[in-house]
Amino acid sequence: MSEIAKDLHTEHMVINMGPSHPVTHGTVKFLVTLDGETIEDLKVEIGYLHRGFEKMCESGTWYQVFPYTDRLNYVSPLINNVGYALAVEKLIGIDVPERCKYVRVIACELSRIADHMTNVAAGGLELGAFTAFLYFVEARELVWDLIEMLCGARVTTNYVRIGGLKNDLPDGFKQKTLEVFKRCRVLWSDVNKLLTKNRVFIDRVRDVGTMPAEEAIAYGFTGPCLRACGVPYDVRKANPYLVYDRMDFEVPIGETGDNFDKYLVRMEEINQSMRIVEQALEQLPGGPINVDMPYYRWQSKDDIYNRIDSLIFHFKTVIEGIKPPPGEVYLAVESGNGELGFYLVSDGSGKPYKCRVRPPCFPLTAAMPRMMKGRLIADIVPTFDMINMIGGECDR
Amino acid sequence: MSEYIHVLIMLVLAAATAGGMLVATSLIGPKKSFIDKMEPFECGESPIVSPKLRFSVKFYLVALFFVIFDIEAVYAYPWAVLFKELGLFGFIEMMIFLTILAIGLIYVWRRGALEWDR
Amino acid sequence: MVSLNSYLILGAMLFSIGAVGVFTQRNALIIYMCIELMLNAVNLTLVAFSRFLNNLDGHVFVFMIMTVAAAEAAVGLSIIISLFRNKPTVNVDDINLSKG
Amino acid sequence: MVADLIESVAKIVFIFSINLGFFAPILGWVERKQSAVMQDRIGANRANIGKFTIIGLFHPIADAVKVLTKEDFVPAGANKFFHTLAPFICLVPAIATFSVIPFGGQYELFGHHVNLVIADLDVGILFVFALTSLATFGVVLAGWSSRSNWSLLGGLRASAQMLSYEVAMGLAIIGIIMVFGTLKLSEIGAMQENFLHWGIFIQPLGFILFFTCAVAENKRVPFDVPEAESELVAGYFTEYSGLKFVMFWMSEFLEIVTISGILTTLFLGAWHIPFVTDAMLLSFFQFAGPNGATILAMLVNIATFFAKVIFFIWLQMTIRWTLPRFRYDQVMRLCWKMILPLSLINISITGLVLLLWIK
Amino acid sequence: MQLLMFYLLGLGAVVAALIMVTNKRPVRAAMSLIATMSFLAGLYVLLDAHLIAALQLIVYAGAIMVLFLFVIMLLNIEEKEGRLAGSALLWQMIAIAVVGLVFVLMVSVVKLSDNVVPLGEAAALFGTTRAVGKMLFTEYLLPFEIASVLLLAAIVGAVILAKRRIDDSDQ
Amino acid sequence: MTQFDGKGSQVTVGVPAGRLKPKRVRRNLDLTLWEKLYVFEIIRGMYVTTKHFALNMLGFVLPPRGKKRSVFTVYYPDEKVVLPPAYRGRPVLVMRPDGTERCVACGLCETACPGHAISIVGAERENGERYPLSYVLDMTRCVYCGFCEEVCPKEAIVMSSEYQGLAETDRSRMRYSKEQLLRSEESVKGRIEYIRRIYSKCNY
Amino acid sequence: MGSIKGRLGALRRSGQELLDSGEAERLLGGSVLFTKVESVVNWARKYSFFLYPFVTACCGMEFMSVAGPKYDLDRFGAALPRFSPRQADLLMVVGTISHKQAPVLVKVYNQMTEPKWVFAFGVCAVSGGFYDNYATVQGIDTLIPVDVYVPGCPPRPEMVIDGLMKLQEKVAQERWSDWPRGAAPVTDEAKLTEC
Amino acid sequence: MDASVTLQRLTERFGDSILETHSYRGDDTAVVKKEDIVALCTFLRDDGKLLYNFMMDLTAVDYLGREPRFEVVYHLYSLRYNRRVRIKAGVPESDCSIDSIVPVWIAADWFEREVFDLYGIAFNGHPDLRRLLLYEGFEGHPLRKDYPVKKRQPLIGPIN
Repeated sequence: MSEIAKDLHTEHMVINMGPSHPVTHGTVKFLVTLDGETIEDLKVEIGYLHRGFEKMCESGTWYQVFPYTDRLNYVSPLINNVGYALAVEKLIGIDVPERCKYVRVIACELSRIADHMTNVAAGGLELGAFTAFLYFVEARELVWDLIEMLCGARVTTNYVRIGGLKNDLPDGFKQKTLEVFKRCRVLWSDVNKLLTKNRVFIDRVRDVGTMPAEEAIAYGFTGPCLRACGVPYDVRKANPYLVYDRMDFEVPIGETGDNFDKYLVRMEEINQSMRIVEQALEQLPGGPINVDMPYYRWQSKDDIYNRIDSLIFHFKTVIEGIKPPPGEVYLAVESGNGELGFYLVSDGSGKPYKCRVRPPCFPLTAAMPRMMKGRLIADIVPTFDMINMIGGECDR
Repeated sequence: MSEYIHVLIMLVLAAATAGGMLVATSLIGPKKSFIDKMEPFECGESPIVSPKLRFSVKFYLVALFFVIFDIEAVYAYPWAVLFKELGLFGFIEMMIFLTILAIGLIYVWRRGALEWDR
Repeated sequence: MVSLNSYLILGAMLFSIGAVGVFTQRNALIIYMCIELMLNAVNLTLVAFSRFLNNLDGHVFVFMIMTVAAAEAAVGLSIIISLFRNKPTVNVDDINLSKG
Repeated sequence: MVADLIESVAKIVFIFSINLGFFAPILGWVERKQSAVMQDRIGANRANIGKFTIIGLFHPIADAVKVLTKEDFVPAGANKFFHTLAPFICLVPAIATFSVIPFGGQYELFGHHVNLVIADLDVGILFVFALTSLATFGVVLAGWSSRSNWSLLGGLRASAQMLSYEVAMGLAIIGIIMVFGTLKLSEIGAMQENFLHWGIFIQPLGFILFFTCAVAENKRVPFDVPEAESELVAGYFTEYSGLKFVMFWMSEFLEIVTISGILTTLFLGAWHIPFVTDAMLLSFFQFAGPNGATILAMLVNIATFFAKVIFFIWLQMTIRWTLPRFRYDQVMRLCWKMILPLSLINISITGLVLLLWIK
Repeated sequence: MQLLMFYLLGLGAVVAALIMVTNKRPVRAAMSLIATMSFLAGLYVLLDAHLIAALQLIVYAGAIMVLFLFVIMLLNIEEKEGRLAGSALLWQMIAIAVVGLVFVLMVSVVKLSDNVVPLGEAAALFGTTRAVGKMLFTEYLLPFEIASVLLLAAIVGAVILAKRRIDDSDQ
Repeated sequence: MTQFDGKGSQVTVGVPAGRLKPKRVRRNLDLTLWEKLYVFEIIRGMYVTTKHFALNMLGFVLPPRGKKRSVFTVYYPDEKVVLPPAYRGRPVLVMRPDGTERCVACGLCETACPGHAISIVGAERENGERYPLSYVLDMTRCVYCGFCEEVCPKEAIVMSSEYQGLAETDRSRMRYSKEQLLRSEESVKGRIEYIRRIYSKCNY
Repeated sequence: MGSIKGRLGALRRSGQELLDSGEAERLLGGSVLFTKVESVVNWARKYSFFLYPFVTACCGMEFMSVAGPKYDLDRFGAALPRFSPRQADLLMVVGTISHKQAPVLVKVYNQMTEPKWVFAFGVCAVSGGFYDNYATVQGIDTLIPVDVYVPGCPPRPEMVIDGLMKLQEKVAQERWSDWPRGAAPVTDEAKLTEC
Repeated sequence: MDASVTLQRLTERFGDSILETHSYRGDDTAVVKKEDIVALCTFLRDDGKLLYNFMMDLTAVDYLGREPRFEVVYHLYSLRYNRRVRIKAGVPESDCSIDSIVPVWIAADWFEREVFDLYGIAFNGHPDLRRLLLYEGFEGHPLRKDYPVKKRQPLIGPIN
């Protein structure tokens, strides 16, 4: 008894924070050991949204994986779509037409805008700035209108196909996009005014969750969180895929890797992404959007309706699935949270033998204890927000 | 005195309202209790420790400073009311008083008793 | 009309209750509270006298007593906390200063 | 005597009904609607009786009835008496505090002296502090008696915060008391008849400090760390359900009204219209005869007072929906290292200026 | 009216005080003491001590008792039951008897002195902030200044006592 | 465990700086006095929210041209958003003018459906034409991916723009039978044209 | 899925109630006043849902939208998220519930105070959706009684509002004797002990 | 060719333990013996010409019916040289364990736990080898090819 109570100061309180706690997004549990308000120890438990993504992929055809990728990072589903499609195309060894590449870039960047907006908005919400949250939700709603116009769904888009896209850009898309961006920029600057220079906000996020660059690399950080540490690593620049090498955009980097840097990087990336979309719309070439390989890209309905051989071939590809050659590839794209890698193994059958995702927020979440030890319990809120842990991606 | 009776009436009315609410809510409304429900909420898990632990001594220090500075404020009220009558003399008087307590504030500040994140 | 005596008797009652508490309670904190109660009883007497003698000295006294009570509570409770660190009890029988 | 009685009853009934019958329910609605319009949405507007929805004004009623029929919950192991007592202690001072705030001036009506304040106490503002200091116990008890970790943390935070800001609040108004030389709120109000003598012009720093402290004392954003839902679920009232939980809210709303009332009285010229003296008002209404003019002037004064109160309510709501919240240690640091020294400085400067002024 | 109020408040104070001394649970004791103090504030109002009544609530009920409550919760001694040793019991009995005797003595002195001073109408400014303040800042100037030194001493002492362990553990 | 010097020294990146174009977003580490004073930035924030408030209030009184009000909200059951032609609502079966379904129960949609929401029992008419004896769509499993529409060789199942009335209080009512799924050709004409266009040869 | 109703009925029979349903009918049934009170209470309840957002997955994005400016759940009086189950009326299960999450969901449901409703948001909550595998609960109605199912992956905000209005209709027809509902059917016997 | 630098350096240094190298679709791959994995990884991280400071991904593949049955796959990235490499190490079912590379890259911590959870491959020397995604008490390892997709092991409630 006296041993425990000997020192009043080191009396600890162990609290379950999560899984069903507003800050943990319902999908993670922090086991927090508190001394007063200070975090002595933090254990992270994930897996509350483990839905067996890889197992489901292995039991479906290559095409049927697309809906599952939508739900990996459900904040930016299009990037997941594109990443998976690129990986399969790399496995097969096909190159998609120019126009398709541009449209994919537009889709990716729209998705990234929505992702960062959601993230900053949620960060604001959990720090109590409800109005900033709703301004960005409003802006995101507009971006989603664009995505819906393009893909036919708001969140789970299922838009990209192996060797192409489901459909082309709709009419009037460019004009609508420019209109939407105009309003988005207004809302962006409103949020900027509400948060960026507001000392209450700065006090909350600055010097919290700092991470030295080397340590961040060792922990496997990628994306905005790594760039906030001052490392300008961006897959779009390092290994340009699609037509990112033709786009003129800057990579925002921070200095200390604290939450304020992460926030600033994300805010700036929204701007850069809007620039990219505008450039891509400007440079958009004509031409087809799908590869002319009926075996890998499901055939056009014209052929199916009119030609019996096409119809039979269609039945074969749908029922058996397309069959990429045996082999394995790893392909990384820059998703909202960082490097999203797809590692595919094909055994030459119609189903993926192995479809592994390298989730960008997985290492970020793993570094939570490192970032939180010795801080206050309230610091969990901005830190966890700014690493933007997405359950679907982290737990798969 | 009549003013205080008004206060009393107000207090009684307030108490009656609040009490009435408590009684009403305890009478109306369905009730059902079982162990799982009666456990304190902890994000859908069972609590690991009971909250009957001792908490940090910092909270005690806050209450302590509060007591001291509250007394200070209490002395300041009559002084503020009388300020114009007491004039310079009263001002100096109070400044000495405040300075001595400001020393106390600076002491606790220096001592780090006002630091919450250690 | 209430007479001075009534106030004095009330003060005496409260004082005695406090005194009894000091002797019967084993819990150092409650003993402390009893002392506060005794101080309050004295305050009541002072205010009553002041009112009946129409002299404000009593009020100033009460003012001072409050100050002292606050200072005393601050230090006294800190002492209890200090003692508690050495031995986790507030039972006055168990607190033995010589053993530390 | 009869007139006195009528006056008292009228005042009490008026304040009681305007607080509990008007402000308490309507503020929930205002908070929802105002935040909604600020955020480009519309807010509650669907509850209907028959065909009428009257811009969502039925929603507070629906909330009230629903909350009343909600299960009354006391967690196992909690001290039932204290658990029930806590919201009671929170609510009673919140209702009663308004009794010392003057909502109009003093008038001669039918030969009877009317003072539009329920209790014109000599210690006026101190009474407010006395009652708010009691409200702290409600929060401490709520956190302590719930036997939940979140409640305990929230209760501790709340109590430490309320205590700290009580001190700062007490010191922040010393300046204005020095200027007016009284604690009686009705006198302070009467002294601000001249527009340029409003407290906000005489004591701008004191105003900001007091306003900040008052918001913090009421635990509203950005100072809502004790009930910060992203940190502590619901803070000290995590384990409260139904009406008991709403009682905490009601006390919060009533405190908004009280704070606005005090701010109006101390800093914004109480019931006075800028540049309009009482005499001017009376002469303006001369057409209604002496008593009629007084009644009209009284009504105008009451309306002015409540308009100012509503302005402050609006201001507090805007702040609440604009800012993120502080971290706990920052709240405490702000109090002890910024507001407290600043209010001490404010006292010294006020003293010096006043001394020079008098000479 | 005044008589009624006196008896109500006095009864309340005594009952709450009794609850306090007979209680073994510190939180309940503290809450009862707060009640006693609030009733006493009412009594002060009856005695026209306006300022003192407000201060009673602010300082005693609002500040000192919070400190008590915090210490109770800080030390978490809710469950502790005081136990009585045999010899201690005897001593207690004796003590109670002595206290009772003293009480009877006091009451009889009061009664015998028989100065049933009726409560006159108080002066207009009696007990107001202004009057008490005037007294405090002129006649009782020295105690006022000494009070500040006392408070300083209290704050330093308390911080040293309470914070000692924190600094130790830091090193 | 790996040790770090904790200085966070610069890390060399193997991408040419001309391509990388890094941009420092953190302008200064210290706040200006203006920002330190809380109040002014708070007032600026309040200006933003008040601006929204005022504009929206004005929008109720003087609605902007072509709109009922300037608030962003759609009053849903009374007003509805305009859906783009690409929108994928719930799948429906297309009915020929004679009341029979276009579906020939080939089972492609059943195969392509990732959630296995479709189950078909095929049969043959007297004229040798295949048709689905029962066509059950389990709405509790449907994820609106649109694969059924994409693989269907007969334009028999399309994603309509319907989204209303899908909520149920009973899960058993969410398995839609053929009769509940059938829609006349007229009502889904727009969608059929849309899919003809997007899956046509020229888009490939 | 008639079994839900059956299970509820069984629960009601086994549970302790304020008034036995039959007795309530006998005492107050047919009484105009009681029906009136009932309808007033139901009216209030249906316009004042305090949500407990049990947000786990993709549907959370749409949940943000529903609460956001465009669709504004607040219009239906349901915009006040309470993260303490004691204060919430409507458990919004938004997203996939895995087997690891299931006990948490049940616990939160059990800890809610009466009256309480459950809203299954999205196909994953309704049936497990297309995650028909080792990790996912095949519909939350295998764990707790559900009042409204909203399909869609994720549902459009309009569908959610439809579902909410459906729930409002359902609430409007409830009887006083429908409450309390008690624990989730899958709760351990040990945790059900009255106390 | 820039891509093969890594494989060349590796073969020079660890000739014996490299079982096979290839660059399918431009992905440099080295299949290595599992005994040398820690030394190899340390070399990859520290060698001045390689500097693979990122451990991007760690996973396993179950080749049921092949020997060795499992393959642990590491994806590394060098920020300095902007290169990627894939290292594979076979793990037989009979001795289902491999040395942990947490001492080399701290990022491997959770990745290894995940592989342990889903494939049942033990990592020797891992500081805290517990299940990560699934709960304690889950039997079997679901990503193994012989684990049926729909085999459910719920914590509570009916299996359905």
